[in-house]
Amino acid sequence: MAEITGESPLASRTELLAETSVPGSLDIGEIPFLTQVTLRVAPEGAAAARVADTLGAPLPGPGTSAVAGDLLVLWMGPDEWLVVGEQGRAPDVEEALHKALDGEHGAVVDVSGQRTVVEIAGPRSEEFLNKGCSLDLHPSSFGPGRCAQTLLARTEATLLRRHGATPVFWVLVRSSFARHLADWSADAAAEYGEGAVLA
Amino acid sequence: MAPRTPGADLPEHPEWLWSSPEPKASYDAVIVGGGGHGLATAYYLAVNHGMTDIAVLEKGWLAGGNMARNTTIIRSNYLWDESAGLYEHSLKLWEGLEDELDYPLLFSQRGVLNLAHSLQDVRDSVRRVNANRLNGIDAEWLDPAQVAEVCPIIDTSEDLRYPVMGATWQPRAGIAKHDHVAWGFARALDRMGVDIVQNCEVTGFERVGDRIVGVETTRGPIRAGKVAMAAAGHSSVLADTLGLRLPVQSHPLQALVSELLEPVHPTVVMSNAVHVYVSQAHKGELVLGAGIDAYNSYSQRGAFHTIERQMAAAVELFPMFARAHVLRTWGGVVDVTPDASAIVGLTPFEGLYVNCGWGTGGFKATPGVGWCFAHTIANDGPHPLNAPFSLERFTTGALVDEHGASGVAH
Amino acid sequence: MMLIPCPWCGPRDEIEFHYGGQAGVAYPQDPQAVSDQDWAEFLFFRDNPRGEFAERWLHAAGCRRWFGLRRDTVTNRVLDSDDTRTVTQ
Amino acid sequence: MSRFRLRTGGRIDRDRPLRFTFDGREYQGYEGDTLASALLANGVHQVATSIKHGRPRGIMAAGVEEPNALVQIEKPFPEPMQTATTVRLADGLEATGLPGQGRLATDPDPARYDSMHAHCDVLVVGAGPAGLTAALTAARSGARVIVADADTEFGGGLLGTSERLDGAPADTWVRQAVAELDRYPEVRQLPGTTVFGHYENNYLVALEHRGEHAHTRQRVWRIRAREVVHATGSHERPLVFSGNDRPGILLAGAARTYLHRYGVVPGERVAVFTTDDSAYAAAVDLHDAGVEIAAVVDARGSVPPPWESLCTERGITLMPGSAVVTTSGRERIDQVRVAPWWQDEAAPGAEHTRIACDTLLVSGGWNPAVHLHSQARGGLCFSEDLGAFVPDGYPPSVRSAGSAAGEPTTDACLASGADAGARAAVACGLTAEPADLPRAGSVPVRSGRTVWMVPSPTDSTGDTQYVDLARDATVADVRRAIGAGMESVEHIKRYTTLSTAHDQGKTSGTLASGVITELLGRSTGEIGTTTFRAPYTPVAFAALAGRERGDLYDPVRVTSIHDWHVEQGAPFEDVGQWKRPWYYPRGDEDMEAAVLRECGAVRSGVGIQDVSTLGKIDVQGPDAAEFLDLVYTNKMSTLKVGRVRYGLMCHADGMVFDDGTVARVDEHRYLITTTSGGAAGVLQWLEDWLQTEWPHLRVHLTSVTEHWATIALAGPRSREVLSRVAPGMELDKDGFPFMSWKDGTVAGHGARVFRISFSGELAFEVSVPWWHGREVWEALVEAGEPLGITPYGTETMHVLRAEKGLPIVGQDTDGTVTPYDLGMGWAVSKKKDDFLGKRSFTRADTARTDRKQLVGLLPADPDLVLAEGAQVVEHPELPAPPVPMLGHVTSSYRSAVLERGFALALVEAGRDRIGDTVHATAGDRLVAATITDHVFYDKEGARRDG
Repeated sequence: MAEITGESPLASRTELLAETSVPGSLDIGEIPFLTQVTLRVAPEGAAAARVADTLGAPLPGPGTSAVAGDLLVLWMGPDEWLVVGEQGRAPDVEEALHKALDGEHGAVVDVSGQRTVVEIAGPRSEEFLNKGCSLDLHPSSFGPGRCAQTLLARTEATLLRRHGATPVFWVLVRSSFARHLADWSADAAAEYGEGAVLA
Repeated sequence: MAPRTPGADLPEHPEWLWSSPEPKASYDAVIVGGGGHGLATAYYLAVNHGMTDIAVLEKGWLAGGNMARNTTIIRSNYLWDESAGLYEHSLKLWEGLEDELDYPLLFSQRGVLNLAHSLQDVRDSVRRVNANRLNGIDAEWLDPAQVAEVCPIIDTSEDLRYPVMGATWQPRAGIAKHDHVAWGFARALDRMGVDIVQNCEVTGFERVGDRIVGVETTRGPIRAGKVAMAAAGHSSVLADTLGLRLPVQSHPLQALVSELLEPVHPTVVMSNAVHVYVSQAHKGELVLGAGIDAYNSYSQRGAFHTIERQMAAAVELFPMFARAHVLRTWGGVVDVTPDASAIVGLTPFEGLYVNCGWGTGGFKATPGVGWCFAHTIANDGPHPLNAPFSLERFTTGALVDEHGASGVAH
Repeated sequence: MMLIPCPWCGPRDEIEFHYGGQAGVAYPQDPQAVSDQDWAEFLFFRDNPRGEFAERWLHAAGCRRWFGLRRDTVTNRVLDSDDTRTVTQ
Repeated sequence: MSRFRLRTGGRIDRDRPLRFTFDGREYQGYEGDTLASALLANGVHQVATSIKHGRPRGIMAAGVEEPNALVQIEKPFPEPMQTATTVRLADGLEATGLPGQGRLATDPDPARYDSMHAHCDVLVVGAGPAGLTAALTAARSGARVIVADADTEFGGGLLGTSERLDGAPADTWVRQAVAELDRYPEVRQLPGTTVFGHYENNYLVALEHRGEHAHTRQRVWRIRAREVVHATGSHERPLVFSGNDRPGILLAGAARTYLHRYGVVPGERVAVFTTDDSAYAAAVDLHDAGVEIAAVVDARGSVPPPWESLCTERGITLMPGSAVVTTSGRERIDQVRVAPWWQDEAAPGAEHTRIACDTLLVSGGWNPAVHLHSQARGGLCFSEDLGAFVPDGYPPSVRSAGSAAGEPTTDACLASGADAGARAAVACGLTAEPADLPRAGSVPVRSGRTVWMVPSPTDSTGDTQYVDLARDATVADVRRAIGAGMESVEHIKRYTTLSTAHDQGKTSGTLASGVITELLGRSTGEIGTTTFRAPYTPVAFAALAGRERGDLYDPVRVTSIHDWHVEQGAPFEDVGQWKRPWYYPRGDEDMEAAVLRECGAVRSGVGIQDVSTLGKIDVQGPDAAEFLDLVYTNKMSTLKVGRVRYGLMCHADGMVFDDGTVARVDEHRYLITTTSGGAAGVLQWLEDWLQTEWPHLRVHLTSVTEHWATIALAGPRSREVLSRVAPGMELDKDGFPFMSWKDGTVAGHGARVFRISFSGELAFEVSVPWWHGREVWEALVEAGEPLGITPYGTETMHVLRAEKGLPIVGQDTDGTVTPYDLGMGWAVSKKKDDFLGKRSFTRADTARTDRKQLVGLLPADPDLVLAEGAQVVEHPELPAPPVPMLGHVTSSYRSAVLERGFALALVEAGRDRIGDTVHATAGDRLVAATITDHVFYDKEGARRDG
């Protein structure tokens, strides 16, 4: 697996996000360079079935994600998924998906640079996200594995609640907007920091 | 007893305004819509064309639609010759209207700044200033320092998200008090014997072939030699009863006022890019308008996020407004055309005339359009100033695209 | 802030959507064959009813799908939404 | 302690005294006080003078409905137009009374504001008796509940009375209720939070006051609730009589609140004037607190039995069948005159009893606080019983409870809250158990006498009968409006300015309807009220702006190379939300010098530009070629794999709206670019056509704008630079021809390289994944250093393309320009049956040959640079306006290579005028310029291959 060199969209905000995080309350950090491949295919068809075989998991339905081996598949639209993996996987994921489509109409596009992933974890994460996102993030309506494309801090973002004992969210944000999201996060989380000092 | 708060009160209205007669069975002309445009049209029909056997039919209370809901900005600094001609004619009428109607309209020529926030805004603004000047309209381009001189409370520093890169300045622009304008016209009409009929909704038209001979109303049928529509956001509903399609869409447009404040804002400021326009009215309240909401609606209310966004823009441009308070918000229904210019002229029906599609710009045009629309009705043909604003332009493609210069980019 | 029911993502705040106006205005089969008047109708003339309106919305910040719904333009109440979930082939 | 502050009682903390200043005088109050309660405790009634008549005015209410007691806060930070009754006392608070206009601070507000989205099954607005039982009932059913109350503590009216629940003081039950709510994890309590707007689909907005010293001073809650219970209480209505505006005249309920909540009595000798039962409790409570009650004047014919005995026991004089007809006093009331006034009599009798007092409590009945209900489009009707407007018809999933629904007693409020809470829970699909309610043992309430105004023997016009104290609007004003022909409550309100002040008519609205009714001789239901509009109480602009200030006002978009540009000191141009480097000044260069240098470098050497902001869309599918043929004016299906073509897009109206390049990646795949600002719009527009008009086309669109960082290398030496970092790539003009692309390795990274040019020079565009952007950029800069590689910004790019006559969509076009107008007929296919825009070209106006056309313009004075936006006219002398205009200058620069100023302009029949001299505006004068072809430099295209 090739290590990606270079600069992730939030490389310049690593320190800011670390300072913004409040141990035990809210943790914010970038997970850079993940492989992201857009898959377009008709959901009910032979091609989709072959893709499922290839991935080892059925393509998830609206608003949900699926774990497929070491890949994560997010529903993005009725005929659109985002396949997410460790860095450097794009070429083999692309190839496998192309092969599964087997000439049937669909699309496979490497979009690894299009977005970066921000992980937001901790008991405050729901409330923190709701400062800039209007979705109901309560576990009863947005439980582990749920994903949604929405607006966060006036930017388009894909939210995913990961499985775990404490709340963990992934926010996939367009690379050009990532710094804005980081700066917004620092501002929005500042009150928790003060709380920690007072406590 | 202490003296009253200076400036915080308005002059008294006169002892008599208008009566509320029962509608007659027939008139020479009927104006559908008792807003500013309907009243002004009736006024100039009477004054310029000697027609006084007229009724102005209003479905609710007089001037209770957009006339009661607008932010009262008056200016004529539009880009295209066609618009400049009409709005400048209107502004000239405004300049004599207080005397003519003998009513304190509180017309205050305090100038308007249209801010530019990007290099393209600057180009468009300079273009408009140059066009205005050649059209005989007072207009200047101001750099940020000059903007600060005219209106010191604007933040002209470079660290705004969208800094002020300059502004167009029309000194003769200003504001007036909307109710006073409507009531001034209404009182004059009452004196001339024109019937103002309220709570009288027009529900359809009476026609003989392609000729319109009257209207059906909630207070019975009324025959009329000529019928003129001045129904703003409700024009489509009326035209629909004739199968007449108008290229207008009705949208919510919101505005708000603050509490009364000591004078801080000497002029009118508009910003297309950040969607806010603001003046400080005579009693001291800040009056702000927002962008239009995207969807069609007749609900006379808009979405709250539009207001929140407008406040963010206002505080960004005017840091001192931070602790001014929103006292009241409201919404109107504006009728928007594809080219952000109005439709004033004839219809495919004989004896039926249409005036609509003013979007956010109707108030400032009140006397000007009244003048031209009256001419159109009296002569059965448009005045040269409103001839370009025909329905046909949508077929020929000769649009008057004022998206850049109209109050709001939509 | 209206709640717009996206047939795919469920009800979401109005700001996630782009409004598309009247539904069912078809691009003429052969535009070169229609009259200037009919072409103008296609370009610029749309229904503007007071009351029930069939209209188009795009879930711009979500699944990027266009869909139709019927809304009362007086109350802004959504009457029903297009659940055909047409998928682009 | 002053004689007006009781030694015990109230919910203030006597151990925490607070110093404050009012109108320059220092006073003391306590933690838990409002400014109003602290002023009353210090014997201060008059707060301000009135706006119009300049009359002294005092504190009248104890909450948001206060019409009089307006103050300007000076410290901690200036804030205008607060009501003393809602300002929480704080140490060091400085305030002054306001006669009507507030004052804004000149310093920036240091406080922070934000907003928060929240969702719940049941939102309960108000935490009085009804709100608490509603919240408890819903919470017990397992619902997610939010309960908000404007007050700092829950309890509502129960905090301001002597009421007992189940035999214990009411606040014991309140404490238990709050404690129980605390135990439910799905209940969120929001004290200090005013719900101020109710919008579609149960979207409600609320303002939380978090404290002057909190990190966030105020927070706007944006709440989406499945069900809403409005338990918003009611406002007591004053009475209209002559001299009803003097300081010392308070609402009876307010006096009770001051007593029980703050331990404050309003005066020493108190008269009461009422038309209903509730004021008796005030009289009894104040008496028991040691205040002398001069008399209770009741407009009804008899005193309700329970109150009669309670008053008689205490020796309180009762005056049924009477009314206060006038008052006297200078800065404060000192006397009332009472006259007999039986229910069926038009006017009070002539015999007056004079009663000395320093305080008059009034109660004209209670108006349910229907503001939010009405905002939600709930119906209203006038209840003759209550003499008030009450909810009549609820929108889906909205209900009112308690006194907001017109319930008269505490017991009824408790029950109606529990019922509303249960029904809300059931509507959410939950099961609600019947609630076990406490009992207040409320005495039955006898209906009031609806009195809109008390006719005055001395003031027949009504000049001193105030309907709206905040606006100084009197009965005389209403009479005048009606006399002027006004019949609608909206007109009368506007004529008199009734109910338009800071309080939006909370005390005066219904009263005004009543007075109008009486003067017009109609029924109140027929007259109606004016519309209730958000916000319920005023909200600071900054609170609504929230976090969206400064750079967070709108997202800033940056490229992967942004920091390099910053390090070089480049100023930036805003292009949509993007920040693009404008130019790179060296030393003390101004923009013109920098741009001339940058242009020169590209024309003679090599320049480098970050063009990552261009929109990029991957277009895939068997029908991709057919689709692109429909959306571009030119033909894309004939493009060969490996080649690139310039493309123009028009809307269906035939007007140019975007442009870019189209590269064919393989048989079924293209990569297209859009303008930087247009990317999102273009993708949306393409999806629109694809999904709704041509769903049969098998095409998928994917935005890859940020996947790629893109770097333009331009200039005769660009090939040389690229070759140094792409050694394996064939770059000569045959191996890598103009308008083609290839994949390869650049600076060690996989890259896609395009041979396209926006300057006319030999040029390459190198695309690499985002994270290699800066690295590859630096490698190219390093490789180009020996060749004098020069970074250039948007300004230089604009000059270079203008020299080549290439338009910028949005600058040289304005939505009214066709491809033909731009002289780009070559980019419009004649072979295609159809494409978007084609049909419009044959419309009468669009087909004119004398339309405005893009041409070149060379000022006669070569040193002159015309202003962009200058208008072009035919003659050197200006006639009187309106002056016919031929067109305008769209782009204008000084050219290094032409060594002169030059411009592009849209000019009427411009192409027919080539060679003509026209005149352009330059300030107040006109300058001559010659119309030329729009291509100024290298017309033959000789330079593109280097």
